[in-house]
Amino acid sequence: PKSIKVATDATWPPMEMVDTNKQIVGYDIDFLKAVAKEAGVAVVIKNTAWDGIFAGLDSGQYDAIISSVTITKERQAKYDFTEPYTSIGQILIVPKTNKTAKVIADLKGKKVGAQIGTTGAMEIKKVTGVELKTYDEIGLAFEDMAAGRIFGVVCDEPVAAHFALQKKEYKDKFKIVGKSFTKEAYGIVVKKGNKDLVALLNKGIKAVKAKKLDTKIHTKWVK
Amino acid sequence: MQENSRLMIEAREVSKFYGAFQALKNVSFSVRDGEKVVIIGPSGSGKSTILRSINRLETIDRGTIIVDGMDVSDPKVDICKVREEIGMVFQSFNLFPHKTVLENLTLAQTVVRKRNRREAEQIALELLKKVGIAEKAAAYPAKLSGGQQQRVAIARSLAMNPKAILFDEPTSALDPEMIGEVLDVMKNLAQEGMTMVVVTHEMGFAREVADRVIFMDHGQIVEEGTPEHFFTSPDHERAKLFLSQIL
Amino acid sequence: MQENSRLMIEAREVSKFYGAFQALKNVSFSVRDGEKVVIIGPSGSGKSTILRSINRLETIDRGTIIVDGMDVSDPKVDICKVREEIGMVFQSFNLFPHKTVLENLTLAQTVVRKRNRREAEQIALELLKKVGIAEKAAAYPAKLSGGQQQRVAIARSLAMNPKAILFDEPTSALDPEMIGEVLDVMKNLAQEGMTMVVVTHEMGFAREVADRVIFMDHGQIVEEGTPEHFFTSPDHERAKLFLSQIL
Amino acid sequence: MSKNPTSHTPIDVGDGAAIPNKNDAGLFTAWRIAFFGAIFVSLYLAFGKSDPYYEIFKFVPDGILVTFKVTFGAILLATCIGLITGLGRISDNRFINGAASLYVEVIRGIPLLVQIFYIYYALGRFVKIPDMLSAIIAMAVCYGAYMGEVFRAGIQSIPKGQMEAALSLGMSRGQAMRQVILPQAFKVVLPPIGNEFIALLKDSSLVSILAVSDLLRRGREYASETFSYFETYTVIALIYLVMTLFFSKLIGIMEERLNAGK
Amino acid sequence: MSKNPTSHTPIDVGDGAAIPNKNDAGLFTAWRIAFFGAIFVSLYLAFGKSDPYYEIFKFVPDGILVTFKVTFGAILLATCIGLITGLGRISDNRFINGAASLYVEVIRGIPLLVQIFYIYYALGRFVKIPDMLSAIIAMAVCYGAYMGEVFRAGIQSIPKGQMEAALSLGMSRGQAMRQVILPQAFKVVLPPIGNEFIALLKDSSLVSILAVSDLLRRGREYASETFSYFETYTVIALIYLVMTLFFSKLIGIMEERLNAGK
Ligand SMILES: Nc1ncnc2c1ncn2[C@@H]1O[C@H](COP(=O)(O)OP(=O)(O)OP(=O)(O)O)[C@@H](O)[C@H]1O
Ligand SMILES: Nc1ncnc2c1ncn2[C@@H]1O[C@H](COP(=O)(O)OP(=O)(O)OP(=O)(O)O)[C@@H](O)[C@H]1O
Ligand SMILES: [Mg+2]
Ligand SMILES: [Mg+2]
Repeated sequence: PKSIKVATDATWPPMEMVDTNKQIVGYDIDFLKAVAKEAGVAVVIKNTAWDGIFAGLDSGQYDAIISSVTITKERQAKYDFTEPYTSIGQILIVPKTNKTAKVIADLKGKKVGAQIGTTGAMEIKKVTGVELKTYDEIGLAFEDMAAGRIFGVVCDEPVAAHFALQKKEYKDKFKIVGKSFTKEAYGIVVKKGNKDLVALLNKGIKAVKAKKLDTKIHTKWVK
Repeated sequence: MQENSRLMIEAREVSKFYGAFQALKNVSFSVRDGEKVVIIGPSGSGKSTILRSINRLETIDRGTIIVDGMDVSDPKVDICKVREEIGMVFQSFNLFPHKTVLENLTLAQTVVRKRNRREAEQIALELLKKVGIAEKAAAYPAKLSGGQQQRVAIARSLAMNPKAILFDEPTSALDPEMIGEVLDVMKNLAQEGMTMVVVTHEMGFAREVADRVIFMDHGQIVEEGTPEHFFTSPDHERAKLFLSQIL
Repeated sequence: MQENSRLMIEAREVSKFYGAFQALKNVSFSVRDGEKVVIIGPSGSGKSTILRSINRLETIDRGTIIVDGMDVSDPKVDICKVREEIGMVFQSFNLFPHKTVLENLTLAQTVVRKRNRREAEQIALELLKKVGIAEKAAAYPAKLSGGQQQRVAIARSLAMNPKAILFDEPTSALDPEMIGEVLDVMKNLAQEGMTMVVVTHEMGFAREVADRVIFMDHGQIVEEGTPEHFFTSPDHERAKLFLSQIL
Repeated sequence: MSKNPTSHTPIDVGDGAAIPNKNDAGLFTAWRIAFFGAIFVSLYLAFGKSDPYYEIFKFVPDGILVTFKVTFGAILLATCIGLITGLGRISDNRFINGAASLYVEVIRGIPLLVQIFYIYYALGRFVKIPDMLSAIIAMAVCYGAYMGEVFRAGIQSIPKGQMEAALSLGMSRGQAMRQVILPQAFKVVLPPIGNEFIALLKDSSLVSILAVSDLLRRGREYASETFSYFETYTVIALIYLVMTLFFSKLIGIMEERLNAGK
Repeated sequence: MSKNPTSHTPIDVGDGAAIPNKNDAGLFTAWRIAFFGAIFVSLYLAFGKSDPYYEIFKFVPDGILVTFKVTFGAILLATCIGLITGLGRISDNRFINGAASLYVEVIRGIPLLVQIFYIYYALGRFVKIPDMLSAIIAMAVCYGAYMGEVFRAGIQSIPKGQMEAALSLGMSRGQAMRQVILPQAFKVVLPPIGNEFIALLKDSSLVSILAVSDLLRRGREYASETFSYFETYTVIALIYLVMTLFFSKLIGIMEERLNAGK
């Protein structure tokens, strides 16, 4: 293919977001562009709500998804992934007033939020006694925690760092506790059986890694 | 006898405007305790307006109206007190359709006069007997004929023991065969000495019952006098014309 | 003369039901070319129903109706063809309110008869002159009096050059002072030899214009005959009773 | 979807009641086909095709409960707000009247989705109340404006003579309102409130953006993990359909009873 | 929010038109306060408090354009669907009538949000069409049902005698419909279509859950990056308010012109 359409949910800073010029930017975007360049294809990026992002792939509205998608068994059963392109982990954020909580299990009997359909949400669900609340956007979970309706948020480590450290209001109120407690790898998602595209993208990823472009991108976006 | 009794209603130089249109022009008249006054006049002459001004269903723009010693035109006067003392009967009956006949009669007694239910119901039943429809006490107004409804409406007024009752064309919405039964009730009331101000086109009633007839036209009182004088030899051309049309 | 002319409308044993209610009971009659037939009868007797069955505004349940050789009761017959030939004038005029008087007359001419606009307008203007309202050609129906509207409706029918016209109480919705102008137009039409079936309560018109009077009651034709005979010595009791009430 | 023009059109043409009219044979048959069809399809999917439909039907029921809670809570609160607003809209007091009118006009000018979101999070800034209650309040504030117009129209539909008769018996305006006008107005507004209820039941799906685990949210959660979007949305749509059709019928029957009882 | 009960209540009480009635002084004043108030607040926020409001106002305008495109596109398409549905609903053909009624009943029984999502993605399975068009089609399919009822009511409001007069002049049913009934019905349905337009303008915010960058979506994008949810939603609400108030006024004026021209 000369050009591929790739969807992203640009509400996941700093991995993917819309800047003030309405450009979709972020770690994933830079990475994807590098991969495309190496693979020799053009990319068109489409901003799509996370909630329907897999449905859109099914219905063929785009060819691939790059949106901080963790490679999981469940997802692999339905979709094909490229090689992992970066690894991160889930991390817990709680209000500063909470002095004791270290892990999700410490919040038994309380509500903990995550974005719908993310690995963060799945991690919370695993802990019995903690009530999961899912949000369309991770930012809304933080808002709800600021309003005192939930007592913890679980999300990707870079996102947490971004939220907790960058917004003044949040910096005063929230804190990251502990270290990331999962080992996850992001991959680019394509429709099941689209072998050619996977191969093409993998070729690009390999080249990017070989040229160490990915570390450059990492230092640019992740503090 | 009424000449000596005290004033029940007194209107002095009353004017009323609807926008630029003057519905009442310096209207003055008075009604003594026990007197029966009939107001007649062509449509749009201001009969309803003056009647409704007496219990402030319409506010007046100039002049004063004193009812039983209370100044209706004074905003500081508690108008509810005035209305407790002055009953009103409407052309369209205005019974409360969601209440039975009995409840129609007891509602204001309990809410306004603060009577207890037993007492209110007793009074109500007596009055229903008086107007001849005791057997309909449990019925809803919709089940009643127009004449029956209007008799209930009169009984509802009486239940408040008013010192006077205002009637605004009480028989105009009735089928001809029902007019008589309502007029009979009104005549009985008159005999018992109730103070009454009646707007009506029933000239027979006016002749028989009225102590005084007031003839209005274009928002003014044109002529005022005994029924004998008014119906036989009215002083004004307009009154003559009106009588020739209506009789 | 009409005795020999050909049949324009022929109804044979026509029955019509509304649910369980039988509105027409074995009605048979015929109208020859050039004949004027007036249908009279009390309200609800089925006059409108039989008239509307002729151009299949109502479908019949039994029997046949033949119009100008076409079987109206046959679903395979193109009913539009029948309706082109048979005009209809309604009690409520039914002019098209969104079209001018002229457009009311030209619409069906261009759409159905496929005349070009010039031709249609010429015909329309002539007919408007004939019914006496040429000056209202550009007006909208709402601006016309009831009598004027009905005359436009007749002209609209005529514009299709019908072989017969059905009138369903054409003057019943009119103020008394306008009835005459419409009847005049109808009388002129009659004189020109138009085949007409008229449901009306205007007995004067029936007497003057009708070749034959049909009297209906309870969905049946009770009596049929010349106006002289019918109005002076009807054979049936019901007809006598009806005439005594209406005259 | 649309407010009906109640007074400024000569002929009153709306987009129809949510509650099918008994005399509308077409819609009536359609109701039956839709209702029993939806139930049949649901059963067929759940037990005939089992996977993943059976799973989905097992996953969402607590969402239905939340949807009910939100709907009933919001309609109750909205009715109260609506009553007050309706009284405000007919008040002679210029300030009260102005405030009520402004509330109606502003609320009706902003999409429900935006409002719900706004009220929910704005509320969170000032008072600590649980999420479900916040969602209910947000819905009720929005629907209160529409209910206000229902009450206004209902009260104004009671003949003027009723108020005059009550006043001339010596009742105060408040007494007359409570004893005479409102009891009659309530009967009049019952059908439109029924309509609002159905509309609210459907719009309650918007609270799913607030992370309230209603029916839609539950479905989205299921779908986002299993990626069976179509199957899930099919089930969600079916459940909503059965619910709204059921309630519209129920309300229709209740109305008939009420009218028959008169 | 609610469908008005058009025929099954003795007194027609709805939750009011989106287009304020000229004779309703309260709402009229409220319109003015709301409209100019919203504009004033917007200007104040943009130029008085500048940060971040100025940024937000700069960020969202292309979303407004998308909202317009979706709204206008959907109302046009919905009008066509509605016309066909309306004709179907009054058809004597049992099958056509049944299909139209079922469409109306099913669509009105499912929340818009669920439908939009469903239609949008279901559509994608079968045909490749751009997202904006898919969103427009999804909205139009939903609104088509409501519009269908508007057209049905509009057509049925034309006296029966009009059709009979046209038929008895020899016109076919189709000719009569086109030449006589529909031109009259269009005038009748214009105000309710205006109402639907306003409702659609607001409901178009629901497409923000799809990959369509409408006003609301733009706002959410901005907010999720800057975390300024409140400021952003305030701006979004203000813009919607100004838009709906503006259009409801415009439609009101157009209607008046139309009536005056008669
Ligand atoms: N609310 C109102 N607004 C404007 N004009 C009014 C109003 N009420 C009454 N009027 C006018 O005031 C005049 C007097 O009205 P009123 O009802 O007192 O007449 P009336 O003598 O009772 O007539 P009728 O015999 O028809 O009842 C009439 O010209 C009427 O049109
Ligand atoms: N659509 C209908 N459904 C049921 N019954 C009907 C219908 N149309 C007419 N009828 C009944 O059929 C009978 C004949 O009606 P039709 O209109 O022909 O009477 P008519 O002689 O024209 O009376 P009128 O002088 O009142 O116009 C009446 O009893 C009427 O009630
Ligand atoms: Mg009067
Ligand atoms: Mg008839």
